[in-house]
Amino acid sequence: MQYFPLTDKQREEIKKEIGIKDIKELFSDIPQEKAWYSLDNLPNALPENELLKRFEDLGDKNTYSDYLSFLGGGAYNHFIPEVVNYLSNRSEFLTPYTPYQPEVSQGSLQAMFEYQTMMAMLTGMDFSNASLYDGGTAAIEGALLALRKSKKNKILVAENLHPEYMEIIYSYVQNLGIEVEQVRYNRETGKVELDELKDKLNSEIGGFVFQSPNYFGVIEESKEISDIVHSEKKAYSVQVVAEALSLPFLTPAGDNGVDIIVGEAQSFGLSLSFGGPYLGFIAAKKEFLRQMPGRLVGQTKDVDGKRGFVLTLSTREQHIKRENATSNICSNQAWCALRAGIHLSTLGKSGLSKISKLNHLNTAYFVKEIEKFDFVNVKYKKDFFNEVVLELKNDNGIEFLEKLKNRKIFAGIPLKWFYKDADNQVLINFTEMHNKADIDLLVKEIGDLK
Amino acid sequence: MQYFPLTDKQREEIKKEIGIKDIKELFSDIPQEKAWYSLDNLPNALPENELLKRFEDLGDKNTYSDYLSFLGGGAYNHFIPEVVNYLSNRSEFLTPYTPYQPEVSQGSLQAMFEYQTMMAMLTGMDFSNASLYDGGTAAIEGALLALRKSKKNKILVAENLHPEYMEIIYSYVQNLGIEVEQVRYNRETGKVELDELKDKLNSEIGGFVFQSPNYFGVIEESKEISDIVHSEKKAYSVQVVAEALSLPFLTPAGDNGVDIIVGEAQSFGLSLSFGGPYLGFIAAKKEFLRQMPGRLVGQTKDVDGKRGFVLTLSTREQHIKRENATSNICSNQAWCALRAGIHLSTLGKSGLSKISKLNHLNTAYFVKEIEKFDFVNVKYKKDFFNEVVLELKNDNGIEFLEKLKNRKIFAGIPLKWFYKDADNQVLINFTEMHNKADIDLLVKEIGDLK
Amino acid sequence: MSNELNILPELIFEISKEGKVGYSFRDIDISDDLIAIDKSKLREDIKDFPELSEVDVVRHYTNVSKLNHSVDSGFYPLGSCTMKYNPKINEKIASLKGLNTHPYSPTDCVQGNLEIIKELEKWLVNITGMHGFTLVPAAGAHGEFAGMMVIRKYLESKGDARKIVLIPDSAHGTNPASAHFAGYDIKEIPSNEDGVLDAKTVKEYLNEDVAALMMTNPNTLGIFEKNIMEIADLLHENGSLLYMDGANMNAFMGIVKPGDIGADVIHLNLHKTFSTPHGGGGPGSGPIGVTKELVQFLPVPLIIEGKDGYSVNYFNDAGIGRIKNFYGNFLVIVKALAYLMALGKENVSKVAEDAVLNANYIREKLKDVLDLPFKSKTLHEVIFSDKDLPVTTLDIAKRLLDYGIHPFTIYFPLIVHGAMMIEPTETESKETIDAFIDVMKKILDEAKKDPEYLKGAPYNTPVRRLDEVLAARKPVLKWINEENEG
Amino acid sequence: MSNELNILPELIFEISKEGKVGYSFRDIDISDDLIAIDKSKLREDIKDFPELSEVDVVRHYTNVSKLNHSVDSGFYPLGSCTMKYNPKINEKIASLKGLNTHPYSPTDCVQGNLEIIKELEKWLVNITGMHGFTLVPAAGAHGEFAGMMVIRKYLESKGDARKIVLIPDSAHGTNPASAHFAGYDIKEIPSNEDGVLDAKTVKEYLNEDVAALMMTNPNTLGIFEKNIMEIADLLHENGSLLYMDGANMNAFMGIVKPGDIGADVIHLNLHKTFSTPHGGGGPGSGPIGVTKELVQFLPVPLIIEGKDGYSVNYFNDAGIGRIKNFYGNFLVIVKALAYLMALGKENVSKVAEDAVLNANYIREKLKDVLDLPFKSKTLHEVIFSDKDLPVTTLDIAKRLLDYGIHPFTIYFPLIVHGAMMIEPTETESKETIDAFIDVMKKILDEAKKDPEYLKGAPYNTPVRRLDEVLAARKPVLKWINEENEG
Ligand SMILES: Cc1ncc(COP(=O)(O)O)c(C=O)c1O
Ligand SMILES: Cc1ncc(COP(=O)(O)O)c(C=O)c1O
Repeated sequence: MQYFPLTDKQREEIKKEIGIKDIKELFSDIPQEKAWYSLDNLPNALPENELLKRFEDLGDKNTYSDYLSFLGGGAYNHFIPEVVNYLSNRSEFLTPYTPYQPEVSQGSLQAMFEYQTMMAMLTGMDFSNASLYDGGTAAIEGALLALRKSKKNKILVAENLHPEYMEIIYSYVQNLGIEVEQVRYNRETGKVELDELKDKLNSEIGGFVFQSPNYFGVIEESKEISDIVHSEKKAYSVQVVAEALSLPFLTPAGDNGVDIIVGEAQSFGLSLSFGGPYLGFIAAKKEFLRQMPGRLVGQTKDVDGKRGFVLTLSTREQHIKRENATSNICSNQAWCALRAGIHLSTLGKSGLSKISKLNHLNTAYFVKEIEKFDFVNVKYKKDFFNEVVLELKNDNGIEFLEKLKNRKIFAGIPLKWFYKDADNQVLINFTEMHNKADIDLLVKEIGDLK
Repeated sequence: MQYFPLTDKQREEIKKEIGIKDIKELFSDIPQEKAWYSLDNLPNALPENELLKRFEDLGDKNTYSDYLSFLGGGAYNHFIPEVVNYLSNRSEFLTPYTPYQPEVSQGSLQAMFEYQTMMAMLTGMDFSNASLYDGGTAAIEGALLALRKSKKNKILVAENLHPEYMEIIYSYVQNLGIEVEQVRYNRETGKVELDELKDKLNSEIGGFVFQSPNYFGVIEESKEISDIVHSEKKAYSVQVVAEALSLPFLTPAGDNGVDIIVGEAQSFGLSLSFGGPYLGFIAAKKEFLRQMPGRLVGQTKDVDGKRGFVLTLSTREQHIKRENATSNICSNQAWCALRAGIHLSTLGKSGLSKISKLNHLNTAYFVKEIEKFDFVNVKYKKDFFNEVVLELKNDNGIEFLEKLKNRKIFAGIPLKWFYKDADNQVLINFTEMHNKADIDLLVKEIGDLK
Repeated sequence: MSNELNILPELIFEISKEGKVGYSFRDIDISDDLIAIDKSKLREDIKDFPELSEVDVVRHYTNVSKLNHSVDSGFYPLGSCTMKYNPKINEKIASLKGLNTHPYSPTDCVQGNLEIIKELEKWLVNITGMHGFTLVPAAGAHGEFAGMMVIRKYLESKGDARKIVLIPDSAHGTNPASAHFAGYDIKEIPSNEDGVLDAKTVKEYLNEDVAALMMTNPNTLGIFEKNIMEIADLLHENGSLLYMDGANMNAFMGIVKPGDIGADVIHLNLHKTFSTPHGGGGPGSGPIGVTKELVQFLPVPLIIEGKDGYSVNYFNDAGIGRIKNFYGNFLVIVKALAYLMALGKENVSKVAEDAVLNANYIREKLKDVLDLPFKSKTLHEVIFSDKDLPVTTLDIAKRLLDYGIHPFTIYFPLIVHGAMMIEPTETESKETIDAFIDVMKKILDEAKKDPEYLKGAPYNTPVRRLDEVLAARKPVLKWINEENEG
Repeated sequence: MSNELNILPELIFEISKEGKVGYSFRDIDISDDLIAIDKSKLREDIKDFPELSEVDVVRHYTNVSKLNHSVDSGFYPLGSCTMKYNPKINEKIASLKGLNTHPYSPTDCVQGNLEIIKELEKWLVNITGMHGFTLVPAAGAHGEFAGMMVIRKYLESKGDARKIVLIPDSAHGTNPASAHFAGYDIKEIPSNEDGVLDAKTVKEYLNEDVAALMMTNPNTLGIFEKNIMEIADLLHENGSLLYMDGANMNAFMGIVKPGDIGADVIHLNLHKTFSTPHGGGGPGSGPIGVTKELVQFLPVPLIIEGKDGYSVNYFNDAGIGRIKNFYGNFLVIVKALAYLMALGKENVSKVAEDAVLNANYIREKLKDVLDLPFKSKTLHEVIFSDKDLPVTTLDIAKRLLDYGIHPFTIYFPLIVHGAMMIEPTETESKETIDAFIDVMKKILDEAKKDPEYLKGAPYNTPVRRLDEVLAARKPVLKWINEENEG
């Protein structure tokens, strides 16, 4: 077996050195009556070529490869330049630990500092951390950050937040004495009911968590929302973004007065990978610095005056503050953030603008083309980014999607999964990976279903 | 386009610096009446994702992926540990030039020195060069080396040398005043007719080029052959090896008295790749040093006394000796030799022994199993390595293979392609990539053809 | 490649140049007229964002990467981190196109991926003796949180949520933090002079408010908590549960099953014990295993193996709910399964044996030159302290950098003054370990002869000691374009 | 990572340890009894052969690789070598499983691969204006050999093989060597004071024994052979042919077609002009293109495009026969085609334009501080000499290493004393080139102030100046196990 560099002879030499005869002596503290079991239900070692074959076969069991897919809903199929794979797989980036020894970790640290800067630029915020687990956990971290800062324990959450993120928030708060109240969305526009937000806001509320573009793909009125929230003292607006590629296209959260922005940055150089690893991000205004969860990389100088980078402000973190830490997060998604940094650098200013715009235009093209059918209807026709809700007049969403699946199209996500009143609605995503022909085909196949 | 780092603005700046208005001014020495053509017949730039898709589609046009293959004949499907890909693709190894500046090329140089050492060990010779193009060109380089050393211009070549290598030898010598004469092989044993070799050998002959294992997979009597050749003064035995994986299994050429060994080392870590790039090797006794073709890496010291490596003995080479060089080769197959070095290090002593033995045993297993059919016959039943010739009693080779191809098996190579008297013979190769079930299936399908 | 001026790579923003393009993508063939968003919502320009060509990006990240030490370049005996070699075939497998599916693909179209998850669950169940697993948690701390939530849910289901979790003073900081986020108050419990928990002490701390004890085993001193079964009995008698932090499972996997010695909940770190690369800080994966009684409280989604293949249960009212999107860090799961399948059942215990052998070898060889604060038997790691040395643990760590060796973990656990926590793992050769021992002795010699010199170390790294106080006092967390500022 | 002792990696043999195993493969399930070879022919043991575990191999080659400078780490202006950036997508494409077929697969099962070959032939035909191409040659020199063989075959077919090939004094060494192996005698022909061939001079050298002139264009001074059409006419009138060494095609591809200005045969270096990585010395690919009259003499195999797809012609009695196994260095061909398809017809000439622009920029910026031996216009490279400098070209080259820059080609072509042959290529940014210019000026300053210091350069490389004389005088071409020797 190639993963054990000790030879039997060396094992004997070592045993002799440490004065034991039998390896079991080293484990004598372990309850012997329970020890030295065997693993009968498991398979024997597989040699490398058979191992590879086995996983190739498992891949073949995922029968989808030639399907046209319009699945989104928090996980998006975007173009990833090959340099992202090539560079991130350098073992210098892939195989070190967290940069605890900065003198030999400037590679990771500089890449993280650059990532933090790019995220701050994209969100228009004062600073970003070095990553969180994913979009869903970032949402709750954002909510908790607002509450810590406000020193309150009640928070408003928009009903049209990604349903999984919503579930995660409810899971996390269940034992923390935090109250969550939902603010409904308008059934016509798909956007948060601002009146209801105003109504529900009061001095006990520490913040409002809303998603934009929201789960239906619709861009919220972030500025108005923030203004409303700020009408209450020590209440903060927390914007969630599940589709980070919207950032280069839309007015930055910072300009809209948002206090904290969190979300999922899978769209920046991470493949779909059945849902992970992805990349949670969080960025905020300066005043949240000391309450920020997760790692931060900061710039400093070495003894010779050279610029260098270190993990900093760690007095917020669990290894120092233990139960009083701002979060329990330790290992984060550093390598995913590295990939995001490479991806963003490669696309660059113009590439990001172009590709995010193409996402919108493809979606807009679909909206235009599908108009010709009267048995389906795009529900929110304005201010969508790259996703729309399609309402079906004579079909239920799950059956509709099943029919298209039989035509080798994954046409979207049935909203019924998450919303009781959305039996006949499906969520459809368009990215730059679709061309006109793909969209035309989808429209045609939908037309054929009539 | 991502491959042009100059911006238009910078282009203008540079033009200004060098005092031109129009880029065409720089090309004014070029006959203007012929210049500035357009490439109308060619396609426009493809963006990266479409480029990848295009080649994936081309791969799909190679319809073979689930076929069982027993094709060999100088190109073999062997196990390649993933570390070979991973390490050889490090850009430090992939993107430098020939190590002309040794101070910043110790990586390439050390790897080549290690490769040379391993090849010398495997062949049992005094030294190896740093690579040649492939097995076929190595064969002619070996022949020419023998002739240079002998100062003669006639050479004997075994009839059962790889037919492509034979063709290459004839092509190369056509204008060099070198005479080539063939020595027949024995139709019973598949080996060189030693009596004919003795007969044809005379003082005008500079050497004898033979292959072992030969084209039919049969191991020659290298020692006897060398003894016979050496009975003539200044005549050298040149062993060709098309299947380098035989080296770890068989008595080394050096021990058999062979003077020069050349061949194809594709089996050491290079994928089939439709025939290239592969790896030509050449190793020889000490006395051939000054006549060796190609690059040599040698050990030396730097000014501080540290060990280091350099390209050496280059006074043999074209950039110094020009038309009097020992060969015209300049760029060689350095990266393939690097891969071979990594591959050989990973398999190591025990892995090489085990895998080469398994090649032989799989072949032997086939020979045993196929015995039960009387309408086919293994022609040379002794001293094969991992290839055998199957003789068909009622079929012609091409039709036989076509029938098996219809059963999704590439069963081998029709010898008719190369030998007039071999209409009913096919060459079948077995490697460690086959398991018993594969061989059983082949036998069964052959049986079904009856 | 070092160069005359030893200049570090600039920041990517500093090499950016207006108008450069590093990607290629087809032109847009749809008219801007279709834009369906209010102009006011659209962004103008991403100010100062990098503009580079492909070659610029490649050179930048290639040269930046060279500033890192990594497992692939040398010894990395970072205690508590199990920095073992990461097999290359696993990277290849994780990149297979066939596995790269959308998480919302119809279940019947992702049977291969669901099988991968279920297979790894089986391996972990068999190795740990727990009844069921979830692979959803994104890292160890996330697993701890999930595990403590499960415990709470279980106790609540019995009508008695309780308030307190006991945590030894040597525990990793994530333990108290995670328990806290599950809504518990933490009570620290001391270990004895042998570095382990006494059953007697535990008993003293137990009362009807104690929900659980979080025990790391082997603990962060590398010592097996030998009273674990007795302690588990005490806990169970008290209606409390035993949470085992299994981040150190490399010490005894295949040798004893935590489920057999009293653990009710355990988390594992796939990015440690199961050899997935750490990527400079993540992604990890922190599956949790639980006993039969607790299985129903695991987070969703749950993968169900049925006659017609695998299905997914997205909702489970009894459970703690959802704690992460989708199915966890799937590609990390893939790599861990590939690792285990390559290992095979016959080699699981060999991992622990060699890891412990190597650690004890280091202990033996350095115990005469370094202070050993605890004399108990240690398993996969060994802890020394800087007691009686003319220099500090930090100085030694920094000096190791000059010799191309990554230092051990320093100043953890907090209960050892000047701790040096050395974990070699089973993937290190005796040659490497011997070389490390030699260097350590050499450094201790240097320390005696010229302690001042060591305080200046490192000397041969891309940067030298960094001013961490400055970084924290005047935080600079992003690059600022000084041209704009001026 | 540098370390205190600055120790270089040991040789792989020196870290080998008996009994280590670095691979995994299934056990053999067939009895040794079946061995069908005489015992006497079987090998015992491969003495001293490496025995390592996977982690040893990975660390060894990782650390060895770090001793290299490469295109991905910095500027590499090696004249005559066109060290341009190698796009990463091409590596991905070359690794596609679908392309990895056996060369003897039935033709109908490799239509994709044959299409790739034919497609690249088409690109090259269109770019060069030649009538037909073969992609078989493994490198430039191999292409030259094939090209000269074709010329000879053609002349023979007209009953007049001739004896002599004219080659300019500035030519690359492969030219005379290749012509020699095609059976020709070489006659060197001088270039004029402008660095190019005069038609008049050529005329003087022409007689009925002259088979061809081998002309590198632009020549190795980077100068376009502006008399090429006149010279071609003279040759053709004399019944001789014009062979063009196209290794420098980066200078004018897309701008003029060699076939339009008189070339009868041309070879291209895919590993230069078409961006395939050089791999530390190869593999390359050196296709040759020929005029209509010569097509029938090309080597086999020939790919034929027909109505029903592609077929292969393995035999062609008229031609020069076979010069290499199979279809050439196929994966290099794949990368070159991917490069061209990414470039697109609209960008082919832009390559040359930017390459020439960059070279002329360097020329402009350094011409006042370095001697320019030829004043003629230069295209993609510029040559300076060390005339009037207090140090030599070698010293400057070695000093560049200290600044992390790979030196230019030195002492070539031989006709320039102390040549510095600088070729930046189009894939270098202005920033990189400006930095190079600054460093060059700095070094020239250093040379003035302290020439002795430069003679000691490099100072910051893994090894310093190496004793090449020692290497050649006492050749050590392999590692020797001294334990065995003693
Ligand atoms: C003992 C112990 N517990 C928990 C953790 C936390 O794991 P993670 O970093 O994956 O969240 C660690 C990792 O540092 C650890 O060593
Ligand atoms: C002008 C010229 N001709 C021919 C060659 C030979 O090419 P190769 O090294 O590919 O054989 C070279 C490469 O160095 C060259 O620069």
